[in-house]
Amino acid sequence: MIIERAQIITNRKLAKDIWKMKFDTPKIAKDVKGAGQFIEILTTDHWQHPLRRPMSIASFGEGVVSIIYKLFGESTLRLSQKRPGDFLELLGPLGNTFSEWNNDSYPILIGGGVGLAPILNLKYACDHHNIEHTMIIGAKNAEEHFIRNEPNNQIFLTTDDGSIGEKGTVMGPLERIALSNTNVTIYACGPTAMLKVIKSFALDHNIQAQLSVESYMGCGVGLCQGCAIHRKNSTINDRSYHEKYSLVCVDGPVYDAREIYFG
Amino acid sequence: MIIERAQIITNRKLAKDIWKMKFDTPKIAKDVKGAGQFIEILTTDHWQHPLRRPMSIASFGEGVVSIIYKLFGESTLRLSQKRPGDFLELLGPLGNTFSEWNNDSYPILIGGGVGLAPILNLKYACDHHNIEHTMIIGAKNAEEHFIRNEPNNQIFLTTDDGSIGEKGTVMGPLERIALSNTNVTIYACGPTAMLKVIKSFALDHNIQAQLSVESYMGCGVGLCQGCAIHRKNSTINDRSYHEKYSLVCVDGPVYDAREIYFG
Amino acid sequence: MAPFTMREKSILADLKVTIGKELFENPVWVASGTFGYGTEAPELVDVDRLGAIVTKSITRHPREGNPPPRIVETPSGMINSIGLANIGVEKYIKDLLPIYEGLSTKVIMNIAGTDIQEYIEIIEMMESVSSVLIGYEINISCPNVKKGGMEFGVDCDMTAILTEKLRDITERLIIMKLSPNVSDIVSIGVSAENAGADAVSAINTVVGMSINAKTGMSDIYTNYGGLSGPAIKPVGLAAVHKLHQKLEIPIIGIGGIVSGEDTAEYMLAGATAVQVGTANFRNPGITENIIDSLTLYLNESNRSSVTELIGKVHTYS
Amino acid sequence: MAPFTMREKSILADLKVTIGKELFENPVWVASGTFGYGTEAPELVDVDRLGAIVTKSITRHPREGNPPPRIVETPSGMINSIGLANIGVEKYIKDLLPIYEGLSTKVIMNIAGTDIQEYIEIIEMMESVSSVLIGYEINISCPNVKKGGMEFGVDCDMTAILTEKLRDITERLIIMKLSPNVSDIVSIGVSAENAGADAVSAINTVVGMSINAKTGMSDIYTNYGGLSGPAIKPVGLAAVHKLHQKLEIPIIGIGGIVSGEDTAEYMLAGATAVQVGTANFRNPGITENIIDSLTLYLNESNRSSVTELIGKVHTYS
Ligand SMILES: Cc1cc2nc3c(=O)[nH]c(=O)nc-3n(C[C@H](O)[C@H](O)[C@H](O)COP(=O)(O)OP(=O)(O)OC[C@H]3O[C@@H](n4cnc5c(N)ncnc54)[C@H](O)[C@@H]3O)c2cc1C
Ligand SMILES: Cc1cc2nc3c(=O)[nH]c(=O)nc-3n(C[C@H](O)[C@H](O)[C@H](O)COP(=O)(O)OP(=O)(O)OC[C@H]3O[C@@H](n4cnc5c(N)ncnc54)[C@H](O)[C@@H]3O)c2cc1C
Ligand SMILES: Cc1cc2nc3c(=O)[nH]c(=O)nc-3n(C[C@H](O)[C@H](O)[C@H](O)COP(=O)(O)O)c2cc1C
Ligand SMILES: Cc1cc2nc3c(=O)[nH]c(=O)nc-3n(C[C@H](O)[C@H](O)[C@H](O)COP(=O)(O)O)c2cc1C
Ligand code: FES
Ligand code: FES
Repeated sequence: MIIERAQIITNRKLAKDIWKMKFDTPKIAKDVKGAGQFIEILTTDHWQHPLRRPMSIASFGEGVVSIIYKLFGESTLRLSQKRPGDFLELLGPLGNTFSEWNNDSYPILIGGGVGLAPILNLKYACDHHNIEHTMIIGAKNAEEHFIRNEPNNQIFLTTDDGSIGEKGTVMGPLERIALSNTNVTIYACGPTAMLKVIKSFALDHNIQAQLSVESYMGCGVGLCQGCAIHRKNSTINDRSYHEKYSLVCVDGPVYDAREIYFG
Repeated sequence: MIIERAQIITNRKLAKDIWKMKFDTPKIAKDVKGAGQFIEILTTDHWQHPLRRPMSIASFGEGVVSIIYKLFGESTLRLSQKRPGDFLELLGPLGNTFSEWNNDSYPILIGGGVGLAPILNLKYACDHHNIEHTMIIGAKNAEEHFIRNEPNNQIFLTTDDGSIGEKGTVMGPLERIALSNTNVTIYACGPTAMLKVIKSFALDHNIQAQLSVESYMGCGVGLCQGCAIHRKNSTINDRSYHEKYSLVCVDGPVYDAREIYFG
Repeated sequence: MAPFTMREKSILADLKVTIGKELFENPVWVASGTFGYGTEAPELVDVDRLGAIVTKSITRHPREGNPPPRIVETPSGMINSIGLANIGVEKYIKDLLPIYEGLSTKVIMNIAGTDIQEYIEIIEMMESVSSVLIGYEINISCPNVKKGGMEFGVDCDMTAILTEKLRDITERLIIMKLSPNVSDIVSIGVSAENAGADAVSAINTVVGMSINAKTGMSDIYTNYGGLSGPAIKPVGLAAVHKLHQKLEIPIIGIGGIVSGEDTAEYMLAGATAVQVGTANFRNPGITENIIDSLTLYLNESNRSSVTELIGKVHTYS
Repeated sequence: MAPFTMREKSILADLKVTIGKELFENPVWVASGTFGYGTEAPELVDVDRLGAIVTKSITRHPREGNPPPRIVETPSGMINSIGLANIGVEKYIKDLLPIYEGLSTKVIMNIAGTDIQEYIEIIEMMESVSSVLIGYEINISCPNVKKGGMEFGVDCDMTAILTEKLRDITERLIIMKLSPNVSDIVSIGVSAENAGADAVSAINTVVGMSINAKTGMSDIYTNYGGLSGPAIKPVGLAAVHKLHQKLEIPIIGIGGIVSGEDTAEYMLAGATAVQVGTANFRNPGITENIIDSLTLYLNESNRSSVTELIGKVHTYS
């Protein structure tokens, strides 16, 4: 991990309130280990907002890293006002990665909302390694989607209102596809409510699932103990130093579904 | 007084750390009563810096107002980063004005540092009314001056290091000119140290002097009582409600030299 | 300064709140010392839209206040040490009461004394003249005067005695204004309640200091002053929430409020009304924006009355 | 992370400061709980450049800490309620002391207990093993645990007794860490001094709360947490300046420090050293920048030693 002053290459709107920003950040790009990792962005040089903002890496390549972010509050609004050529200070890459798939398993990638950022990253890896897979992306409505619904290419969109793709949540396609394939592994990132249902489904059907979770972060590097989440079935971890809680920034953000306790 | 969202027409550097910004601000411009008044600028839309920044009006005309500002801290730095077309919220016009000269008096206008802003404003008024006058502007060195030294036109520059105009303070030209004219009135704005010497000089020689002073301001409109300065020889003022202290934002910033107590 | 126009008045949420026997049009007031005597900025704010005006602390005799410098900006806040500069009670009666007769908003007089006798004397003087004042806010918590003020604010017994004596001589609202600079604000609030206060307001400013590294100078003449503004919002929220757990009487929340959302947060924590201080310096009409955005917030969250917020924060534990 | 290179080392101002019998290379330390155990971010900061590391509060037995959510950002600050999550003293001795042997920077262990006996026990355990620790910072002021902590911090007598007992069993530095959430921080500092403390550190966090208006939820599981960051700098400066008027022993200034100028301000107010907390979360290497900018500040203001700053603020009164 490193702090790098990165130049913005592009910054554009993809869908309603959803933006993509690409950075020229050679050192961090070189360090990225895989999908699931994130960076911490300093969105301002004054101290009104003392903390950085964590954002998943949505793709990375030779010298570049990109994020996909949703306008939420002041800091993400400020991100959207940046122009190509501006600089931002990044800290990263941070956190763990989705673990590699076995060659004989069938990955189902699930993204909800901006949780699709690390999922897209994982999809690029699948494509790159020619691994057959399915991707399911959920959102409220068509306005929030920027990916094409291509059931033939195993890309399924869902919307709460049916305005694009299937009406309903990601669970519709997930259940269908997971139960009609063998040796499935689920990789998911999205709102807690979604992860909770996926977890139940996976445990009920004894399906492997890796979930990327969110947590309010103070430092991103294990200093503040602020990002703790409940965790079960785990042993004392060297970095979190605790049994009951796990620090998402160092032990996560990706956890085995069986380890996470959603309360 | 009014709060107006004003568009920046120009914003450019005049000299070392000294900038000029011109606003399209019809309502405030219409209200300006004369040289000496100031505006309060909201330099940011977040609350890291809760307070506006007071700036003297350096010139005003049909629908426009300009300021001349020195880079001091964060807020003035941020002003310098604004581009034409950007908007800033202004509150003004505030405070009193230099009072009108008698037709038979000879004005000597003195500006030190960015204290020259209201003085320039006064000079425009003199020029406009064809009133003969002298202007003396002091600074540390040539780099900080952006006005031409034109002794023939009664514009005298001074510098501490003699790099342009006369070496020394404004007191050199002032003493010479004040004492060789009759019925002089001094109008001055600048650092407290300068105003203090001018005050002594004026009192010693029984010369009328109007001094524009600075004070840390909270509100600019008489609500906070923060901008108080010592004052003597005054009666209880209706706005300040006090004998010993005067609120610069409502009773000032221009005071008769005899009223001010520099401690 | 036009009133809220986004929807028809009739379908807007009800902003009325009650404290003691008084009904307020809305819970957004201006805080003592941050809005002068309410007459300073008529061009910038329509005072009749405010829930109430709390006027600057008045002492028995006029006070010049502390020498300058009196204020300085700090991160997301400011420090002040005005030192209770004010015109004194006689002039308040003579010059200001007549003006307040002409307002339709409610006026509360904030009072500061150096000993119990002085508070009593001021209220007796006020009670002996007719006026539209609806109540008194008792400043027992100003950090900027050497004598008086603070002594009461940190002591339960003194708070109780003072409240009791004032209760005896007025039927108007008595609001005790509490200091955050104490080990236990709740027990002081409890003393005020037991002694008959109609409400408490919290918080006054937090003791702070500012130094200019460049000049090596203290930024404030008296060195210590009162910290206010968004920086102290968490301190005020904690005080209000704690007080709400123990008190029956209404709490008026103060500290760092700059928006309708901030107001909602204070009310969720347990406040029945709020006072806006430092934010007035940035924009003397900000309370009008706050009222509008609070209304919008209530409508968007499907609440028909602002009172539905009071104390309704959801907690984990 | 390169050391200061703007001028020759030889002409740079001397940053050394002394506390008790210990000489520190510079006055810039990291604050307890904001730098983990000092081993977390080796890529981002050269810990050997720090004046000292104060490690996270250690309790007699490991503690899991409070349930999430534990932190939230506030205007120019943050609230935390970690609840003293820590590995306990045995694991500290076993896992961490060996690592500290390898550092050239000084290490101070911060200790928290639920009663006097627990503090004593921890220090006895530490004294019974050999280590490079130079001292103990005694946390009597954590606002985030129900039992213990705060009770001492608000009480002079308890502070005196605790300090005295600990003084009896160690010759290492004893630094009592003071709470700002009290009516009178100075008298507690005086108690610590009289009972034999080598220094006091001030301040710990200020009690605060945060509520999300959108969800109506408290942002912190325990509701109340500790406010830190630039927002509280004025509170820390006031505490340090007040303590400096009364105490002979050194004061370690804490609260909202993010720059060399902030450090200078605290030292002008009376601090002999400072601790940097929240700012580490933004940049774990920020203390290196602070050391560099402090050096620059001293050179530009023609001071040859950082000790020339201590208590030298110019005041009006
Ligand atoms: C590991 C991780 C990866 C993430 N990846 C993405 C991503 O790829 N795209 C994306 O749009 N968002 C992502 N987020 C969420 C993102 O960090 C928040 O949306 C962002 O911080 C909001 O900042 P704001 O100032 O705009 O909103 P604010 O108004 O400050 O806050 C709105 C909400 O954002 C969240 N938030 C604020 N500050 C933090 C913080 N320091 N740490 C965590 N959450 C915070 C809180 O839930 C808060 O209620 C991720 C979060 C984590 C922990
Ligand atoms: C009536 C009046 C007229 C002024 N006219 C001009 C002008 O024409 N051109 C010009 O360059 N400057 C003028 N000033 C000074 C100007 O307001 C400050 O330089 C500016 O506020 C600095 O802000 P900053 O954030 O850049 O600096 P900071 O780093 O915030 O502060 C640097 C210094 O600026 C001063 N300052 C900061 N905030 C305030 C405040 N709210 N009120 C008053 N002073 C403050 C203080 O002395 C402070 O020490 C005027 C001040 C007053 C009172
Ligand atoms: C400049 C200034 C003057 C104040 N004067 C008084 C006063 O006279 N009496 C009083 O009770 N409180 C006074 N206060 C405290 C405020 O009423 C309020 O309690 C405090 O500022 C916190 O609110 P805020 O954060 O919204 O400013 C003053 C505050 C400021 C900033
Ligand atoms: C996340 C966090 C954890 C903390 N943990 C401790 C602790 O374990 N022991 C302690 O004495 N102080 C602890 N503190 C308080 C800090 O050491 C420091 O006193 C406080 O944060 C003020 O400094 P700052 O404004 O620079 O952060 C903690 C502070 C934070 C923000
Ligand atoms: S974010 Fe600080 S420990 Fe994880
Ligand atoms: S600046 Fe507030 S009264 Fe003058």
